Amino acid sequence: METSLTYEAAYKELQEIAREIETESVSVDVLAARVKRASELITFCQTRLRATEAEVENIIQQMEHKTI
Amino acid sequence: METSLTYEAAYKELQEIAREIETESVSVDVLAARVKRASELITFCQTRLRATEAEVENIIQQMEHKTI
Amino acid sequence: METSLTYEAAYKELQEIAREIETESVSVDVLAARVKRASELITFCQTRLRATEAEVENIIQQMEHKTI
Amino acid sequence: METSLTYEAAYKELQEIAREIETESVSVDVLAARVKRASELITFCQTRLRATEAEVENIIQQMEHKTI
Amino acid sequence: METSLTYEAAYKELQEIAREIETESVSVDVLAARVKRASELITFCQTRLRATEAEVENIIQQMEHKTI
Amino acid sequence: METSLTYEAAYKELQEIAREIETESVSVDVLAARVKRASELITFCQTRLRATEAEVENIIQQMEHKTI
Amino acid sequence: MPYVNTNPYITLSQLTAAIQGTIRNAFSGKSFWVVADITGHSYYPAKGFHFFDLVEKDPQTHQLTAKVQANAWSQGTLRIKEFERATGQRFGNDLHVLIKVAVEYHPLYGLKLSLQDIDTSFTKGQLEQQKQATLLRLVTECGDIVRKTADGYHTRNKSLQLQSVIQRIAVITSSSAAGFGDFKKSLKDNIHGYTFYMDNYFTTVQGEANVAQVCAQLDAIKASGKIYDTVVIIRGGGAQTDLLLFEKFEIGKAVAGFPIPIIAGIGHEINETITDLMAHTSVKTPTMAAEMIITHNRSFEDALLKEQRNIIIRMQQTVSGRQQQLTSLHAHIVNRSRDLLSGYKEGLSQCRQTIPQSARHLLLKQRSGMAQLSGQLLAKPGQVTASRLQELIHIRQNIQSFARKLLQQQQQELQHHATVIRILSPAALLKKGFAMVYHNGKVVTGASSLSTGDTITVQLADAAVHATITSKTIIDGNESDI
Repeated sequence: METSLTYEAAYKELQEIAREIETESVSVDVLAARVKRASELITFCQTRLRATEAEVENIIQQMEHKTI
Repeated sequence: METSLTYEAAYKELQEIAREIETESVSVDVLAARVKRASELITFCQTRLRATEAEVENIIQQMEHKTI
Repeated sequence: METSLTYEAAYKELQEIAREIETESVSVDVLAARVKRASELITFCQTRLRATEAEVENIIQQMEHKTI
Repeated sequence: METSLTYEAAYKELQEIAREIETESVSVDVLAARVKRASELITFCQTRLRATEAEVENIIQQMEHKTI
Repeated sequence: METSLTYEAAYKELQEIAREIETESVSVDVLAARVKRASELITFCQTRLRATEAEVENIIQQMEHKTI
Repeated sequence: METSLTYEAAYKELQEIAREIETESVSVDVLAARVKRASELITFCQTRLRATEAEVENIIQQMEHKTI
Repeated sequence: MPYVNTNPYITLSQLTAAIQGTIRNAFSGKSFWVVADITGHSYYPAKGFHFFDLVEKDPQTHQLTAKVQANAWSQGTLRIKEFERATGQRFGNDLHVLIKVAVEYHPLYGLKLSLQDIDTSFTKGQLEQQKQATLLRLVTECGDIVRKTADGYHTRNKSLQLQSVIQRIAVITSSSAAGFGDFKKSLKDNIHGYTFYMDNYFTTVQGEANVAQVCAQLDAIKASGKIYDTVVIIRGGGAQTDLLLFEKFEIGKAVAGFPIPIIAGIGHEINETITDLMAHTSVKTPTMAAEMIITHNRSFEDALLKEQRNIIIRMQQTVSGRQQQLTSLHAHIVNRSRDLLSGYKEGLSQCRQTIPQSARHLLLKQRSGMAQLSGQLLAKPGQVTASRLQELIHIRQNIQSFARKLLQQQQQELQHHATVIRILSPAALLKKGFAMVYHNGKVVTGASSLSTGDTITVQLADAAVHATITSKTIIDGNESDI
């Protein structure tokens, strides 16, 4: 996951995903991917809200490994 | 079935077949072939949909475990 | 009967013959030949139709077994 | 009688003769000859008609036997 | 009487004679000759007519035998 | 009387004489001669007429006998 | 020369007693509302005494025009405490006040004014005037960052958007302040477990003199190069008074134009300071500032969770909607295929019915046509010959009758001629009594050639007689003319 991801960007992306799904402009083909992405974004935000800076860094590292 | 087929493309083709049959623009000569194709597409779409459903369900489970 | 004959072509020819006979634009000289041809075409079409019907029904059955 | 004579041609000629006699535009000199020709044509047509009828009926019978 | 005489020609001549006598354009000198000629022509025509009649009747008889 | 005289010519001369007498252009001197000539001509004509009459009547009789 | 006291005298105590007596006579039992400034103030908390001077200055020259020592004993001190609570302003130097005083004289301590009451409203009005002046100055001098609006003041700092999550916080406070402790504890102990990163920028947050210090710390925050989500200003707690620092123009200006949203948690209950008005957000206490930050973050998390729920619900709806679509499409294709086939069947069976029918009909029609034709042919020739025969008979009749007629007519004409000729013949005339007269062998038609004595022959019907003319009479009448 991008290291530069901000809460704002994450939330915006989340809203975008919600909107896409709502307007059914998201295809079944990417539906799971979108949900996964939403899950990651939420996890990212929640972790970041609570974790120490070092922990956040660690999570970001892990996320990057996963998503690539 | 084609490996590169997407749900969206499959659904579109399915709709096209339905429309053809609806407008009686499909002849007896190709009807069986069309229905067969439709059957394959439906199977494909359903498989995809179920996979997506399972995947989504899985992600949702994970999310809920985390957030509660 | 011609091997390359399609249902569509056969049915079209059949309708043409029916129309000719109905409008009495066919002479007595060729009437028997026309009726014979019509009979052949009907046989052909029916065979085709039954085959298609069976095939389609079979596909539909399979589909329903799968989806239920 | 001519071998190449068709029902159509015969019928047409017959109508012509009937019209001539009807309008009395046929002279007494050829009347007998005309009536003779007409008689021949009628015989020809009737023969043809019966043959065709039999043939057509036969085909129809076969059709009905097949389809029932 | 002339062998090449036709009913048509005979009848025409007859009409001519009748017209001449009627309009009194025939002289007494030739009247007897004309009437004689007329008598001959009438006989000729009658003979012809009867012959034709008989012939036609014969053909019709044959036809009726055939068709009934 | 002239052997070559025809009824027509005789009758014509008779008419001429009658006209002359009626118009009084003939003197009593020649009247007698004219009356004489006329009388002769009448006799001639009547003879002829009767002969013709007899002949025609004869032909007619024959005609009627034939056709009835 | 020995000093000789020639002037009568009294002792100082006698004098002071006299003064005291006079003053007592003049002022005893009276008190006065006096407007004055306070200087030289000192407070003895142990005894609860205030000592200060009341002065009056010339408005133009600022020269002292009057000065009297004053004090406040227990009663006055009580009033002062009430005043401080009500105004949020510490009783002290440079305060312009309206106080009620009694005039006292003590032989030992001199003339003193004893504070009996202090007018809270007067000072409040004073402070308010100062505050309004400062605000006006901010609006006029710093128009780019401060604007007056219908419901208060809008500043650049207010227009800044708070980050969705406030985590990196710069705190301007006094290290020893109790409020700072409360703030830190509140953040640390938040029930949601949120993490915060805090940098402290310590300063003295009391006393008007420390304006420069506070401004310097704000500059330090800016200069730090760190990214902060917010700057929190917390006053050190303690007394509710001494807020004048935060009413200062310089701080107001710095706060209004600050590039990071400022949360003011100055800690007061009475009214908002200029700092409060200029800051992005203002709360009453440091603890409330911490709570506000936590609530802010919580609302973000709530929004996240709401989106998550939305996404889950919509996702499930989408999947089930797709499932329905697919099912209905499936049913549709199946039904339509069957319909199509039965339609084709129908068409075929119709062809199968109509073709034999039509063929039979066609043959039947041909047959009836043939019958009609042959009927015509059978009937008509007889009619033709019969009519010809009729014609012949007719013509024969014509010839017969007209030949007879012609002969008859000829006969009549001939008869006619014969009659005429017979009537006009000379013999017939003579028989009727006419006679012909001959002279010299010629028939005489007139008398002109005849003369008396001429011999004439008269021809009668049956004989000729000869006669001589004896006389001649000319007839001029026409009586016997025919």
